Amino acid sequence: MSAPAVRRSRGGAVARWTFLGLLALFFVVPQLAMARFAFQNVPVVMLDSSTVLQGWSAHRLIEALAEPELWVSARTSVVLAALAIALNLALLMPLAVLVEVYRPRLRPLVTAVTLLPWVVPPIALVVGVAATFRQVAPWFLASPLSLVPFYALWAMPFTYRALDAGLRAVNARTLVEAARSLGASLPTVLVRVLAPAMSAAIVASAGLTGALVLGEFAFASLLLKNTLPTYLVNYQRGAPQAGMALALTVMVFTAVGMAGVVHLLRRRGLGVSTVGV
Amino acid sequence: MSAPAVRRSRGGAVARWTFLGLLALFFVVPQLAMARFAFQNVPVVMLDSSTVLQGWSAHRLIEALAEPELWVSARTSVVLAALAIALNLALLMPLAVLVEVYRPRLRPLVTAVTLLPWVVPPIALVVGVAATFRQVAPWFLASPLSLVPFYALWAMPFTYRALDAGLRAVNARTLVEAARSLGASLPTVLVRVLAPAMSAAIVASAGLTGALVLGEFAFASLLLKNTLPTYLVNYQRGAPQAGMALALTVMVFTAVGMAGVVHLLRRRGLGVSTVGV
Amino acid sequence: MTRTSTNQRTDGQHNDMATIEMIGVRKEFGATVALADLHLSIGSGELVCLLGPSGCGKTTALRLLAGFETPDAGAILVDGDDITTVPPRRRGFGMVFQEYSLFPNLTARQNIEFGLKVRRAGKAETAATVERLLTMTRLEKHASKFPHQMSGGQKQRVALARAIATQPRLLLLDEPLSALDAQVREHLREEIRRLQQQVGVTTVFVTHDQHEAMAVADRVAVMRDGVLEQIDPPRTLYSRPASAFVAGFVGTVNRVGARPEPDGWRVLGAHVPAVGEAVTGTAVVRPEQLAVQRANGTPGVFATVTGVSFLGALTRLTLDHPDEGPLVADLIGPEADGWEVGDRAIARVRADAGSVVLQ
Amino acid sequence: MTRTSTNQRTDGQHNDMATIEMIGVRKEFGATVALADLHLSIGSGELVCLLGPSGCGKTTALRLLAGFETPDAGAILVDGDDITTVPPRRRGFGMVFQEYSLFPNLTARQNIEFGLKVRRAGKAETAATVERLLTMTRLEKHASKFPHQMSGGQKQRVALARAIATQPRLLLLDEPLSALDAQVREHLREEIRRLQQQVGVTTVFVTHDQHEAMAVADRVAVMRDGVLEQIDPPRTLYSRPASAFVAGFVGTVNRVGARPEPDGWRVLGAHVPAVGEAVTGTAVVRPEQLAVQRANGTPGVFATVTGVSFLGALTRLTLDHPDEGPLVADLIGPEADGWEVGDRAIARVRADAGSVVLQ
Repeated sequence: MSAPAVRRSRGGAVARWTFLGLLALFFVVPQLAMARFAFQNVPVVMLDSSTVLQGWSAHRLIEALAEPELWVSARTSVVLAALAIALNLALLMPLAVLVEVYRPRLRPLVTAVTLLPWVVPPIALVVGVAATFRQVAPWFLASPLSLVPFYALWAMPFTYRALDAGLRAVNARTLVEAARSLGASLPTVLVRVLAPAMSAAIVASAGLTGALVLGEFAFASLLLKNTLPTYLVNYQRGAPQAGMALALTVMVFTAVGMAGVVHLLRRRGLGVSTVGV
Repeated sequence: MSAPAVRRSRGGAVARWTFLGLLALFFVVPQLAMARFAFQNVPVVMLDSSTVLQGWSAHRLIEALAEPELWVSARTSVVLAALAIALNLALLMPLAVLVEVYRPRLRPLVTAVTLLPWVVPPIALVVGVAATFRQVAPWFLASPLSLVPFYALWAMPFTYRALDAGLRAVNARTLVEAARSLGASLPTVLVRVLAPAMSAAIVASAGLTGALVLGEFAFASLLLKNTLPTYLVNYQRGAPQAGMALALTVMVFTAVGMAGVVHLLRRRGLGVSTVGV
Repeated sequence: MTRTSTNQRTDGQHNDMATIEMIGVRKEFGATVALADLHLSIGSGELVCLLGPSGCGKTTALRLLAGFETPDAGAILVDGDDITTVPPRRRGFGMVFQEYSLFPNLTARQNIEFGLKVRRAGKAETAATVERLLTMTRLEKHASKFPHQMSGGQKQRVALARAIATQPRLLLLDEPLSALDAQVREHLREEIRRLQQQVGVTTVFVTHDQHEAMAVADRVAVMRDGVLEQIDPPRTLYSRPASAFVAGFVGTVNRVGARPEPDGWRVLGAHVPAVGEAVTGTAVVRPEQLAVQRANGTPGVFATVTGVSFLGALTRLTLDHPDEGPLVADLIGPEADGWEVGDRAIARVRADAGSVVLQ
Repeated sequence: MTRTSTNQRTDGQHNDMATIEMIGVRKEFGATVALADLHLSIGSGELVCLLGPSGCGKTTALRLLAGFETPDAGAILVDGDDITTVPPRRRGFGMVFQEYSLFPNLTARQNIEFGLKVRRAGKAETAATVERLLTMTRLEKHASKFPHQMSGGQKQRVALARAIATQPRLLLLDEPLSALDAQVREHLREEIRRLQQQVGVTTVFVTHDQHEAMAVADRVAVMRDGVLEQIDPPRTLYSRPASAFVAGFVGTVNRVGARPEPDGWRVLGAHVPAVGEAVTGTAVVRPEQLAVQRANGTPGVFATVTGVSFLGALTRLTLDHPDEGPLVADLIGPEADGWEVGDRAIARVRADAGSVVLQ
């Protein structure tokens, strides 16, 4: 019996990898351009292929990090993110459990409603609410914390979807029924069964809410609050290259942070990719 | 055999409906407040419970609709939305099919990468790219159409997820293999099998991309383009109540349009709720 | 068509276990009547299978027993106490689900302990119970594994141990074997039966698989469109089905013409005793009640062999009979050898076949 | 352990159909060897089942045949032509999948037409073929229904019709019945077998259900861990399994001690002829090869009945034997009546049991 060498058809594979390569370029080229602009100590007009390796330096970043206002606005953003996460989980975790386990018929309605903050132009919301409150209850808008409800609402479509996908991935309805038939009360079910089973989804939704808040500009700008993104925009006006260095750094930090969390969860067998994120 | 009347336990149900009711208030009250502010011909300080039914009028809306600039910026936004949808579908539909059908192992990677536009602060992207191009290739930012790649990138996480969920919901891999074993070429598979089977997901993802673009403020504002949202913000500064009326109208139109599309698809047996949207 | 049977096992072996009664239970979901008017009574220590095609109401009946649904009318009694509105966690029933329902963050041992810990059982007692159950379900080696490290069959064994750990008054099994491979399925159904008899717990087992139901149940309740068609021990159900639906559902049947004769009936050219009422002049003949002989030049009416299936102990012939249409016969031992598609054969009801069922 | 059999059906009935050969086929996924070195040859018009537990490589073998995967080594020949690298759409094979794979936007008729339209078959020819297939699969009444309006069994019948509409040289069935209810499953497997014989198409049928495989196949290929353990007709597989794994997988077996005697072996107190090599001094005895009698005061070694399962035509006793451990016996007819758990019994190999298999 002869076992002839296998001739694989390579044409399809080449086409596929080419496509993927082009897509990757679409992502990488702008990032590289930005990195060169920010970190190369070369006049902008000379940034071409011949100068790719010249004059890389972090001095602009160090300058930017020395600004005390940066840290004030960063602190505001972090507090806002934490509060938005807490508010969202407190509201949406019970809602998702309720819909998934007890009232599956409400699912299409709730899914549609939680999508609204992205479907209705968010700008209309800010404009409207800001204008109303400025007239009716100006004290409400005085604190930067007034951004929290907006952020919670804005992140809701994602948070809800991540939680909902998590519940379905762990087969929450059956888990809850199993726990109830074993004599567990509702708090026991939530704390000892659902929360640990869904930790990946909870972390993922919290992480995404945080990332969204840390990058949000429109609300903060319109309501005249100093957050990290508004600071970045202002700072960049005066120092384009240092601002860019700062922006890139924030970007890399957020991405690395998210990747780290995902990796930790994977190692504990809690795949985040299964929760629809 | 006696069949005693059933005594249902109502306590749990009451608690659940109360919770849902409170959530509904959280959504409805701000909207109502905005509607009153915009459409009641009553001084703002008198907008309390005693004046709920007084002086409703659409005259501010009619005024606002008479502005020619509104229609110019609206047209820009619609064009941008259409182009962003086209670009996104052209890039992501093949990518989603490729990953789902041919390279399922790439799924986690692609899922993570397509999420980046939301995880990295989008503001960093705008700031960075804008600054770079302003120096390197100023012609690129001259046209409002320069917003299209940003919008495509920004809407990508959602578009990709909707397409991916649609592919999984219709069991795309099996459909493609069935079609191939029946002798269909790749174009036939895409056009005659996948596209019709996934029409719900495609429409949903296009609709959401459109809605996002029609409501986007930060990019347009930072790149100094006149789109519907930037027009709304400017107009509202001079005429808060008319601006609010306009904003609410846009909101209602977008929501009704989306609901209509979803409803049409449902009637054709193509449930959008199954595509994870 | 509903027949309720109130015969309960009286062997006195399981007096500490519960008797269950469902009285006139009705449940609707929107416009769908899931259960019309169910009367069911289950003796203490008995294993009753609810058997039927999808949508027959068997799972609804189980969920009503578990307390996950509330009936629209009727009552559910345990040892005479009305538990119709008692919430699931206070019923003290054990349940095993079709989907894997182990808590993913707990090991096999921790899963089994869960119910005991929730009830604040003593530490020593808990440990002893868990060890005993691990041994009974042959899971000793897997006690420290997490669900994602176990096979489907192992997971369902843990789920079973978890369900009986709290010494439930009633054990509810909702298609516990449906997600498993055929080989594992057959093995585990024997194990469930053995465990159930060992523990002596009253059990309701929902399945769509007639073989499964017949193999494990003391009595099988055949359901259809929300109505109980018949509840009887497997043997009775098989030999004296109450309706054509039951006859067809609990096994393969041949429907052939029957003519009255003195002291019996003429069916396929043989004189046979019969049970049931001859409403349609049709007899229901089981495949194993047919004898098939080669038509070696014999005169008579011949059937043609259209298929030969090897079923292990049995060989199944499908035949095409000029008068009666398609027939199925199960042959055993030497009788079964050498048949080929296209052979001509004489099919008769066996002399020792016993009664056939008339309709 | 691999045995390849090259005996092909020589009844000459299906000369227009294809013979298939897989020669030294190997396939790895990352570090996993899905198929080690598969040699398999399938005669024209034959129906071969690939049988084995999950992960045994049977689905990989099917997907290699279909062209959805490319082997790492080896070749696949159809009628002697090497098609190893031919893409699926040019192979001209029909395939039915485990998941419902109908095109959701097309009716049953349009689904069946799909392959013909893609191949630009003539209008009249297409219409005639589709009508014939709708009749053959008894789908006339459902021709205009969309997939979401059909039951699982109907969907798989449409999928089957669609797969054979283009007159494929080879029909590939990937667990086509796994998603269906038990009742439908048994019915449809007969229908598949009937259709396959009617059309005469060479067929490879993948399943994890030994009953299914034994009932429909001309030959069954038992696979394990990427290796073909045995390929033989069901009857041979059952009576002469090549390994303990095969014996256990294609049916229930008892493993009991065997002592050599002149002209045979002593197994469970009876003298029996035997096949196989006695490596371990163990005989493999099928449940139906055991006779069980009541121990009414007879002296001797008694087994205790630990379970009675009603399997329709057969009744299965599980016994606990003091020397041999647990035993399973299948009884038929009057022998099967009246057993209760706890009865004492004598278990012997039947006089007419034929050979037992030694290991």
